[in-house]
Amino acid sequence: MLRFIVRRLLQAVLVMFIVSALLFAWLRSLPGGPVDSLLGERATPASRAALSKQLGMDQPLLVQYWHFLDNMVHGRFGTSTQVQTGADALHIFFQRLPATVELSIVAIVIALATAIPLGYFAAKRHGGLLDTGSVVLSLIGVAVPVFFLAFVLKYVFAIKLGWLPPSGRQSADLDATRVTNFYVLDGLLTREYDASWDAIKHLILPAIALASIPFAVIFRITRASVLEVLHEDYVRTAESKGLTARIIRGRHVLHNAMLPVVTTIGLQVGGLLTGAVLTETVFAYPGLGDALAQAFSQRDYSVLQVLITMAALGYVLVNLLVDIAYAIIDPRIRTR
Amino acid sequence: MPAIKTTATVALLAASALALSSCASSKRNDDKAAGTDAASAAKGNTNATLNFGAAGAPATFDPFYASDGETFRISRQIFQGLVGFKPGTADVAPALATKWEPSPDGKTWTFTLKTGVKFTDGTPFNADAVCKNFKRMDSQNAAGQTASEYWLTNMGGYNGAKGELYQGCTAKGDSTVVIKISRPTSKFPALLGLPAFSMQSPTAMDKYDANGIKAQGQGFVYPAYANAHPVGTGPMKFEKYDQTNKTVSLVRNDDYAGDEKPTVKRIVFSIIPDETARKQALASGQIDGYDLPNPVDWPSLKKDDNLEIRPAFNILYLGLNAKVDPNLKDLRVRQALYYAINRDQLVRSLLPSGANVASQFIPSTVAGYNKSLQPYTYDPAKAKSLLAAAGKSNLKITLWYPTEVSRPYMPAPDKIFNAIKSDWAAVGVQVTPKPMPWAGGYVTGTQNGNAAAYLMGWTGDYNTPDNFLGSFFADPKGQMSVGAYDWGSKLADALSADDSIVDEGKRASAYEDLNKQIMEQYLPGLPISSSPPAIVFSKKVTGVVASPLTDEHLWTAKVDK
Amino acid sequence: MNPMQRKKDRIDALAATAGAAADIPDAGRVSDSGGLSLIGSAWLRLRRDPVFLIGATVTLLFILLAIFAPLLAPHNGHTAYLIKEVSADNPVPGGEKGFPLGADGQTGRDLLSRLILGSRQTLIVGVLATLAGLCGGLVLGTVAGSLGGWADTVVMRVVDVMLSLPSLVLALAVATLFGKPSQWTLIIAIAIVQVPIFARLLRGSMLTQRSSDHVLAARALGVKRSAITFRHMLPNSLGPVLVQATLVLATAIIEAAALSFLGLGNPDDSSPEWGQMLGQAQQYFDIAPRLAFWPAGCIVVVAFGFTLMGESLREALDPRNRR
Amino acid sequence: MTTAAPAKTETLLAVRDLVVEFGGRGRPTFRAVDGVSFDVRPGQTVGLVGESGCGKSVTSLAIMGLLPKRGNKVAGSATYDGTDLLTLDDREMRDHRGRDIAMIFQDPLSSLNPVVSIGVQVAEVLQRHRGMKKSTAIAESRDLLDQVGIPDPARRLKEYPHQLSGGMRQRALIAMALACKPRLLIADEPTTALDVTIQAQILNLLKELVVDSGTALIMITHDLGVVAGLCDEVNVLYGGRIVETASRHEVFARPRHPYTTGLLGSIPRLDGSRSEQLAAIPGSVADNIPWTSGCAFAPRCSRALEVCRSEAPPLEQDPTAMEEHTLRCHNPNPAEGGEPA
Repeated sequence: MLRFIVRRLLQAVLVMFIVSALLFAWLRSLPGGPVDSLLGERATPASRAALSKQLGMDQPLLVQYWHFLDNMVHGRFGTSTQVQTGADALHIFFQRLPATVELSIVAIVIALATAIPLGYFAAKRHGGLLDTGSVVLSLIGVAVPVFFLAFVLKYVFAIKLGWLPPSGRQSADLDATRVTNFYVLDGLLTREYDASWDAIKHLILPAIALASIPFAVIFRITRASVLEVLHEDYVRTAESKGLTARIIRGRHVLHNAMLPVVTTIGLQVGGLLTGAVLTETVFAYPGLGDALAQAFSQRDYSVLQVLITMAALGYVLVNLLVDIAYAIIDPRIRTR
Repeated sequence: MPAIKTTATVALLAASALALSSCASSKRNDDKAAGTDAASAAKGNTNATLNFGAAGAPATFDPFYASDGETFRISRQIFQGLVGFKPGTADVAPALATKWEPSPDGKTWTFTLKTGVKFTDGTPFNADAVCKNFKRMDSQNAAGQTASEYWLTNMGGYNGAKGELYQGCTAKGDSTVVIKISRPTSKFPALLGLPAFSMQSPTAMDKYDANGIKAQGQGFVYPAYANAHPVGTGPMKFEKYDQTNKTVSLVRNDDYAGDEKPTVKRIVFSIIPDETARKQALASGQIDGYDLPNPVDWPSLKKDDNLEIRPAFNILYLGLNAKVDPNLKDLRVRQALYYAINRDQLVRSLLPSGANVASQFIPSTVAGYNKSLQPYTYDPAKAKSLLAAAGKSNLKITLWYPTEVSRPYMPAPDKIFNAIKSDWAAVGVQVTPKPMPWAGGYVTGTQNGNAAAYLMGWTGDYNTPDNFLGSFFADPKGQMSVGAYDWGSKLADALSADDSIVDEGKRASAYEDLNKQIMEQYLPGLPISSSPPAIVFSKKVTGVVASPLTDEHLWTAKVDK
Repeated sequence: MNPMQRKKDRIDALAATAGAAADIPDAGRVSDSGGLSLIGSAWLRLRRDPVFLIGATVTLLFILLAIFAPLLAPHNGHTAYLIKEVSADNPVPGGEKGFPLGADGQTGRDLLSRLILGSRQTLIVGVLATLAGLCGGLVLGTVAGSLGGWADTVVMRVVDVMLSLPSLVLALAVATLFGKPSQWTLIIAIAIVQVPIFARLLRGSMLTQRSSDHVLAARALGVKRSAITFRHMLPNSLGPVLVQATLVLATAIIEAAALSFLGLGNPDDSSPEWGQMLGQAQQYFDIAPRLAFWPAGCIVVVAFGFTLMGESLREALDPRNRR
Repeated sequence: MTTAAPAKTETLLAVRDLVVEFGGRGRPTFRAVDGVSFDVRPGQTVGLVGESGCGKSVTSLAIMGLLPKRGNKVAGSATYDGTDLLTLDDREMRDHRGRDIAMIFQDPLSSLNPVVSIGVQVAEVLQRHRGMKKSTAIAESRDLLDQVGIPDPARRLKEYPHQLSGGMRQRALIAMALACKPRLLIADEPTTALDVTIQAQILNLLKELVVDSGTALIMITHDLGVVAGLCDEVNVLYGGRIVETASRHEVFARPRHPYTTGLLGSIPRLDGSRSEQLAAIPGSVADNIPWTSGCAFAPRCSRALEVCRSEAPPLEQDPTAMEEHTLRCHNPNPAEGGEPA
């Protein structure tokens, strides 16, 4: 197990190295560049040249790349020029991370809590009305652009009905104490329960919109997987043992059917970030996706650098964790 | 076995939560207790909070290093300059200086300061503090010189460099300050009203290393002062910047010495980058107001909310560069392009109500505006004949326009581009579109003079024609490469001569003549329109006067909640 | 094994479909009876599959609409017919005689015509992006799958990196590279996201086939490697590629909308595209929601159609279902 | 197993006219089991013999109530100890399964849950039917594994199916099946998937633990060699119907049905393959004609007459037999000895 993890980590390092090289090449071939985004329409050629020099952009490319790599390894990604001017880009990442993690967790929980039971019962009544209905629903879920779904949810539930707040993470006039920057948790820890509740209300709509992506995938995998497992001999064996329906469902069907689902959850990280860029933009939810969208549109290269690096790193790490989780629930891998 | 694992995990989580909660306790302010709220509300002195939707995060809290509107909006609530502007206008008015007097040559200015004013950290505001502020601005390190955009463009240099406008500050007693400048200019003292040149507490600046700015990576690292400890004399004090929730809160300065006392307890800026999201946040009552609503939303905002329209203090123009495209060197071609644009329709369909067709490169509220100039009319026939006369009937031109941006003078650049493109096509001018992201090369490209034709605009910093015309034409190698024309240097000289006229009346008439000359003889670019930007508040908020300079006094808001 | 294994597994599972197709005796060429029987039996299944029929009908209607759009549209898409009524107080004129859906945002162009004409551009963006992604994937996958060895390693590491980035981030990164955004930058951005997926798919199926009997037999007979690759291995991989391409068409259209929403789409809207229309409509959502709902509805229906077709094709071509 | 032919008084399981049809909902119906009747007495071992597709497994699944819930129709009765199992609802049936009637399957690897340890899989039956606590059940499971001859049972309890050898997996399955000491065990081709050497061990184990301890056994197999070693009575199935029923001795001594003779001719030797391809019988089940239009076996039968293709033969007592011996054939083998296959 340890060797397995070490080998995975080494591969992760290699992937990250390639990411850094591509990232550098990308940054240097962009039109405009950081000078532009720093100075804006009031820039003069002179001030532009001066800034260029200060940022070390007049040195040879290889030297720049060396500095780039050196800075990256030491976590020096530079300062944000637009998203939160002057703040360390890595600091912005860590500040925004809890928001997106909180949102993603809620979204994943919503997706799991709906997709797995629905997938199970759809498979159980294969070909029935529930099955057909939920398959169609999941396909429509794939076909509706996430940001449009977010828009409609917001328009209906926040603007027209006014049940939930339309944007942000917490009401601005709520004086909440920050501990971990996971707002729901913070509220519980400091016993400011109104802050927790307020944070949850802000989470619901974006989380539902975000959940639509993993929901469709998890539902379909669960359904296919349960369908396959239901035909397995060991389920028949379990039936022949006269076990209760509950035990058969949990221990024999779902436990096996969950194996592919677990790996899918790992794969959803990329999809979630894609979704987060869109939903967070619609709901002005101050997370990584919002920062990413802003950094792209305003060309905040330091922030982009951090976020892209971290997206790749996060993907690699989460999938490493998923593999470990997989090993835990699948003894065939664990005991090899 | 899985059951055991689950139990263990839950136990572990519970334990860590417990451990965390032991070191986490509520740090709430209790000054918001309901009792005080009710009591003071009854007296009419409201303790309300104004929630304002900002389009972006403030770059810094030290306005000296800033050049963006979101930063300045916050600075304007915290700081005051020596001079200010009359609410709702671009006219200079007393602020921290009660009066000022220039020497006859216009190079020495004596300011009389308001007395009894204190910075919010208790440091007294006096002549000494003013001069410390100016010395600080003038003696910036390399990074500071790049960051302090406004000082560079307005003062022209640092540390007594050649051509620098600022020449020194002398304290005479406690409440008199003498500032020397190198040449008379129309923008003095109006430029002292810019938030960038606000008076900041020398004590706080020393304590939090206000000048310790560094360039690093691809941007600047600001010192502690600029990040979290700005101290001014204004009506509001900086309270906190909750970066994870993207809110900035300011709290009332109860010792504010100005005339307009703050009527809100707090101003909270919620940063909502998406335009539609801001509108919806207002509709749902989450925020009380936001700036620069999309003109498309004006009709509905007028109905449901309190839409304050500012006087138009900007100009949208179509820049031309004869150096890039020699076809443009012929005045008839430039005129033809101008006549061919149906600006009436463009303004009506794509710009907010109240926008008008421009007749010159400055908006009508600026002194020096030539009222007698008539806008070029829409006349495709004339355009065609002019082109024919110039032998350019099959003109091809590359027109640049920005993407991923919306400016007050140009809410929808792509639509404006399309309108111009089809107008030009109607007179036989073939347009090659060149869209480019605003921050992804557009600004550099156009400002470096690489674009043959491009859409650009300008919002005035203060009320002088030089602020507009100087930015466009003073540099012969600048965006429109006026140096490429034989009249280019003459125009530059005229600009600098007119700017140095001390007498306001004479100066204004000189500029009126120059404007006429530019429009009739030179026509280096095509001014399109001026649009009034708006700021919107909910029906519950009154008392904020819209300013052409976006100098809104949010602290005067009356929030009826 | 590497961190991206799981994502790859899913792609490889699809690739195995091709491998299995190759296992059928004499399936060396598609024209052989084995290849025919797979396609033949798939067709037999599809003909009776309501899912496929619905998907195919929607797709067919969409393609017909795209082809005949200029004939069907009552007006052209770029003339500002209703510009006289557009003003600051009425930015989006509503429906009236001859213009049942009214005008689009601020420009006075006919929404219905733009919607109909938009089908063509949407199809072009979807098809070209898919084709471009397919070509990129074809080159990488063929190189990796037929050469093997270090070429395989190098190509697959690069593919891993591409897979490790969220698709939208990759697309945005590519889109920002171009100084002049246009329809083409949009297509390239979307296509690049698909490259690693097609590459893995092809490589996987080629690897399964490399050791299959008919390839070994061809090799034993002294057939050249290029001939084996192009005449034997590639044709057998077409099934899953076709399935994936159908599904990618749907995502390409949605992805185009997302990029447009984030402001990185094609700024030139003289020839409309649904994603672009939807992306631009957001600012009019409160005053004229139809500007968003119409293109959104079209996208949903078409993407749904493509997905239905792709899913039923996948099931039909899956040899495990051939009982 | 030579003695122990129990008294033919009491019946443990009586299957009468069992019919199982698949299909419906537009698809043509297929009659997999067509009027099968047989009895199992306590302690008796009954063989159901036939090629794959003859309906023997479907019969056992129907008795166990393990057929898919939809897409099939079951008629007839299967009376166990006075209750017709086919009329029981799902919950009642669950109470019988594993406690009164247990079953072991052909492929021990796929029949074991790969992600649950052997111990839990054995113990869960005990917990379910004997109300044991988990710890007691695990301890009991250890003894059960010991009984079925798994070495080092304490360690094996914690292991997973993929860690066991094929024979051991089948032993574990037998341990599960016998955990509640059922009165009837259905073994569906329990040795088919195993190596030849292991097959004998497993058969011995079954004989030892089941037959000798008085548990009734239904042995489903295509292999008359298995029958020879184990069964008291043999039912030969073809095309969903019983074509011949007799005691083991009678079947081997004087097989009357041509199909039975064919099966006898293809008893695999130790060096033979495990394939179900029966060399002695030409063609395959795919050549069957429906029973409604004649004898299903007729197309493959070397003794087929004109009447075999037009009229289905009834199941009748063989008049030449000294004991109970039923037969479904128009033209059976001559009574004395079988024709050489």
